[in-house]
Amino acid sequence: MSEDMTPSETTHINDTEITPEIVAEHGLKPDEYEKVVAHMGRTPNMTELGVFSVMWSEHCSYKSSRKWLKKLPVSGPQVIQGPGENAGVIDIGDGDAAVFKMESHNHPSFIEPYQGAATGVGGIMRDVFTMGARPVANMNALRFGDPSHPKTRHLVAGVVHGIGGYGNCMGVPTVGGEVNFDSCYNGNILVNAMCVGLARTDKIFYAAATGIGAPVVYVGSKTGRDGIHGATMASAEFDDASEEKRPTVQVGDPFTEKLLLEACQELMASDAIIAIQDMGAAGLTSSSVEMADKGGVGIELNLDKVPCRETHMTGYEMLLSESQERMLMVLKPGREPEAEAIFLRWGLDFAVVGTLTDTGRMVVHHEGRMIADMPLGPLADGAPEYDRPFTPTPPALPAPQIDTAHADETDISEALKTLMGCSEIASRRWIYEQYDSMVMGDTLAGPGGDAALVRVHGTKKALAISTDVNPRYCLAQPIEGGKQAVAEAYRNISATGATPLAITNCLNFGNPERPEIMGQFVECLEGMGAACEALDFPVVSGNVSLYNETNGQGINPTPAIGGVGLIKDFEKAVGNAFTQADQYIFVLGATKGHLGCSLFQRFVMQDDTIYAPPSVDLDLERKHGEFVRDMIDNGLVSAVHDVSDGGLLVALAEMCLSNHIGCHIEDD
Amino acid sequence: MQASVIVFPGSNCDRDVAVCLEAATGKKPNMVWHGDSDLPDSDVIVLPGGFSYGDYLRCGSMAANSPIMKEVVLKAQKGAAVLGICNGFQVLTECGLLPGVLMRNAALNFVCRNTHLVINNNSTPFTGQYQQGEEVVIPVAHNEGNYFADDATLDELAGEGRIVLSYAPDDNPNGACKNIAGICDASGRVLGMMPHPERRAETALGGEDGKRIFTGLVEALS
Amino acid sequence: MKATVKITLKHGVLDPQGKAIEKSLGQLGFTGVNDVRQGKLIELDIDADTPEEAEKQITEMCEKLLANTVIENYDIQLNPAD
Amino acid sequence: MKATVKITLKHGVLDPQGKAIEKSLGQLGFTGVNDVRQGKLIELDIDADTPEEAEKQITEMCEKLLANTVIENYDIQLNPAD
Repeated sequence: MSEDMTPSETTHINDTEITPEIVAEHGLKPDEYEKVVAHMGRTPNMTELGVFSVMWSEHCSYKSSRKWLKKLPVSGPQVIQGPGENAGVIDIGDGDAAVFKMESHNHPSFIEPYQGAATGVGGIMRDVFTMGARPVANMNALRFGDPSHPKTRHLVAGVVHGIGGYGNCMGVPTVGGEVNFDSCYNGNILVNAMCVGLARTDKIFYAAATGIGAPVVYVGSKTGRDGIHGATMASAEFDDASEEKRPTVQVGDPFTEKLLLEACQELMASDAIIAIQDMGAAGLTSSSVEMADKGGVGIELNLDKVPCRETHMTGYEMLLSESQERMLMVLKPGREPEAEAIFLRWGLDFAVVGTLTDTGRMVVHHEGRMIADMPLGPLADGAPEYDRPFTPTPPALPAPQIDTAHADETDISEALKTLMGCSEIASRRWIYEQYDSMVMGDTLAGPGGDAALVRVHGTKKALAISTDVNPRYCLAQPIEGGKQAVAEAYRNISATGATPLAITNCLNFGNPERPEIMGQFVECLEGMGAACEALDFPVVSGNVSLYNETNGQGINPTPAIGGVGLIKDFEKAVGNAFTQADQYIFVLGATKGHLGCSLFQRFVMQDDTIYAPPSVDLDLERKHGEFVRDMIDNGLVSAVHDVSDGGLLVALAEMCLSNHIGCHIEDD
Repeated sequence: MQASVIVFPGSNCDRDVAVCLEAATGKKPNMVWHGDSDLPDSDVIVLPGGFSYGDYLRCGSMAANSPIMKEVVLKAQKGAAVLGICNGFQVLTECGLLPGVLMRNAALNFVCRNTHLVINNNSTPFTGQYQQGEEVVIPVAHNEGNYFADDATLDELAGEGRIVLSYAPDDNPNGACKNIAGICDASGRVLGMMPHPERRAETALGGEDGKRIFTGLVEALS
Repeated sequence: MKATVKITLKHGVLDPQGKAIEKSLGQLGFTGVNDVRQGKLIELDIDADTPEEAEKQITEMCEKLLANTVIENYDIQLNPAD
Repeated sequence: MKATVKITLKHGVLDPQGKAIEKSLGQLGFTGVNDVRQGKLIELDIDADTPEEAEKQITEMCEKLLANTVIENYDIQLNPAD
């Protein structure tokens, strides 16, 4: 929002004339603006335009992806709450529930890596604890540009420090994740943060606000001008001018979030809360619109009551601010004093900023003037649902067979050394040792395994968590790539002995207005859907991040999958390292020597051509998963490792390295 | 034996240490809020790990000024044992119960990994169940564990056997002088240590080398 | 030549440290204190023939490493005498 | 009244940050830089009738909280004008 927007004493921001330039600056296309005028029945004022622009942004409305997201399987006996709430909820038995979601903070992290990553972690944890769960494990999936690119080193250091700085202070263990380097991310890094929490199935809190006249309460930090237009920026393409952007990046305060978590948990023990939602992208606007719309009621806000950190903030700025560590709640009438006492004890702001009404509209007052009056339905669901044109990715060429007849030992050992030292396989210890992976005393298997194992406190149960995708497979063959991403999460979780239950995802893609990119999105989703169906592994939450493109060059399609599973007795779980000598090693599944999109092709053969990746046989994936889980359950195996990046030889090397136990391989 | 755990805003290892204390003593420890000024009689007071006040300004600087700390200092002077783990150790140096200061790690990164430690003094109430000179594995997790004190203080600590725990020479995670991982006061009843014994008190979590700090306390103070 | 670089957060950028210090001072009984902001102070010694040369080099150091120019301002003071 | 408190490490006290910054500046090609020391800068606004009163209060704040007088020096600058 440019400088001249700040009002002098006389003119109010709503007196600004709405010009096509202002509409464009708000990220709305002309036809979208016409729809706004139609819904309003008049020209919107500046504040109303701002509210529509964030609610109809790609980030909040999913307008380019909604049509296809509906096709993903989202139900199953284990699913308590699927997509649509702040996080997904699954039943893990004995009245316990796992609550989890994954969210992307790609654009802010490119502009300011530390704060971008930190606020990404802070935001995803709020999504989980707003549902009434206590966060028990964090993971992150990071993609950076080529290691030799001048910005990569600075971005990696900033992002890792940001994730550690926030997560460690919150006292939630960071138990794993993945990091990849590829030149397609040079101008567009990906920072996807995942959080898993635990709750009781009879104590889940939802966003639907009901009860006309009930008080709407603001809790947490004060409001500043952080991240205004963060929501629209999240899906705005980057051009070189983005460097001069006013510091709109939000700044995180993990200490305040820790207080907010404890205060919310304390209040949630009572029955004072009707509905609660965290203020994420589009802050006060998205939380109040979504809560009221889901509850089928209206909402009236008085911004004079909003605690502000900066002076002379306009209503426009307060509604769009993305200051961190804030929540919006609807309380049962009369329970405000009880709630206020808890938040004051934890040193947090608490203010009644409005009430629920029966008008089905959002009405906002500021400094004695009504500055916005909008219909809730169109705000929440009125964004156009685009059926964007797409062109399928043409089938990739099969990889040429290489002459293996003359390969001798030195070729094999040299190839192994190259792979073990390449950017995709080399040890990530220097990263994950900057994260506290042990706090809360329940981390049974931390970073470095196929899947992390986190005990359900005080029980024999443990959650298995894994993040996976191979973007090059998705670039070559989006359908197979989508299947492979879900199948790999399924394999990694099964490798510990846990039963895969459900997934969340971060769908990172380029500009959907380019047919070939939209084609990648449609086909990746088709593959993901097929795998979720075949493996009984439904989607319960997720996020879409589009327009990941700089100067016209888009990223590889990266549908990052976050899988969660359960093992009923963690004593039976196995790791991926050999535990003792004199044991036999088995390979499950046929080895067909497939080199398309392999690291061998990329790093040993130095060939970046995009050949067809290995195809995924979902029935076989399911059979292998069930077989491996049975073997582990019967205590017949001591270690299991998923064969993925780098293939069989790398998998064997990784199994040897952890406990320094060698192996003898015969090729018959 | 009755234990109390002080909870500062931003502490996050309070529950972990309470689990170990309950396992060792068979009783739930008192969880005492930093804002309270009355501290129930306790045989041992534990200042847990975490990011009290977000570690802002200096780790432990604000926690050291909270009302409850006056009580902790009083009880310590009257002979109660005090155990400061990680952030707790930083609070003990800030409030003057222990000398020196914990500076930023030499490599400027947060470090969370197992470390090899040597028990240099097994005659304190905390280390009675270890062998003199025994090497154990206990994890660390901190950003400011780089212990520093002037030479006179270092010599005094070494001379009086008050460097209770030190990192194995080749395994110093933060650059601390004399590889110091944990020191005690002149009475031996106030111990500050950067490693987290509560994170290594269960085979499911990798090992039990830290457990004997807690069981040792029960034996020494019951 | 001695130089001092003051690095402070840009106006409007949230300062969690300042906020926590202000609250703690209040609890210690220091009323009437507000707008507490914490910044960094970097002192260094630089071999440069002229103050202008020193200023140019230090500015480049700030842009490249010492300051995070997205959210921080920097101010360079030279003490050519010592 | 505005005030600035400079908190610097006493001579001889280990300064990990300063050492690390000096090393990275070298790696970035800035030769001729040494004795890099990093300290803290705390800016605040205080209601005090006179500069002396302000100085007294801020000194007490430094002694009690803002500085660890075992290893740090503090220097108070008042700007009574604004």
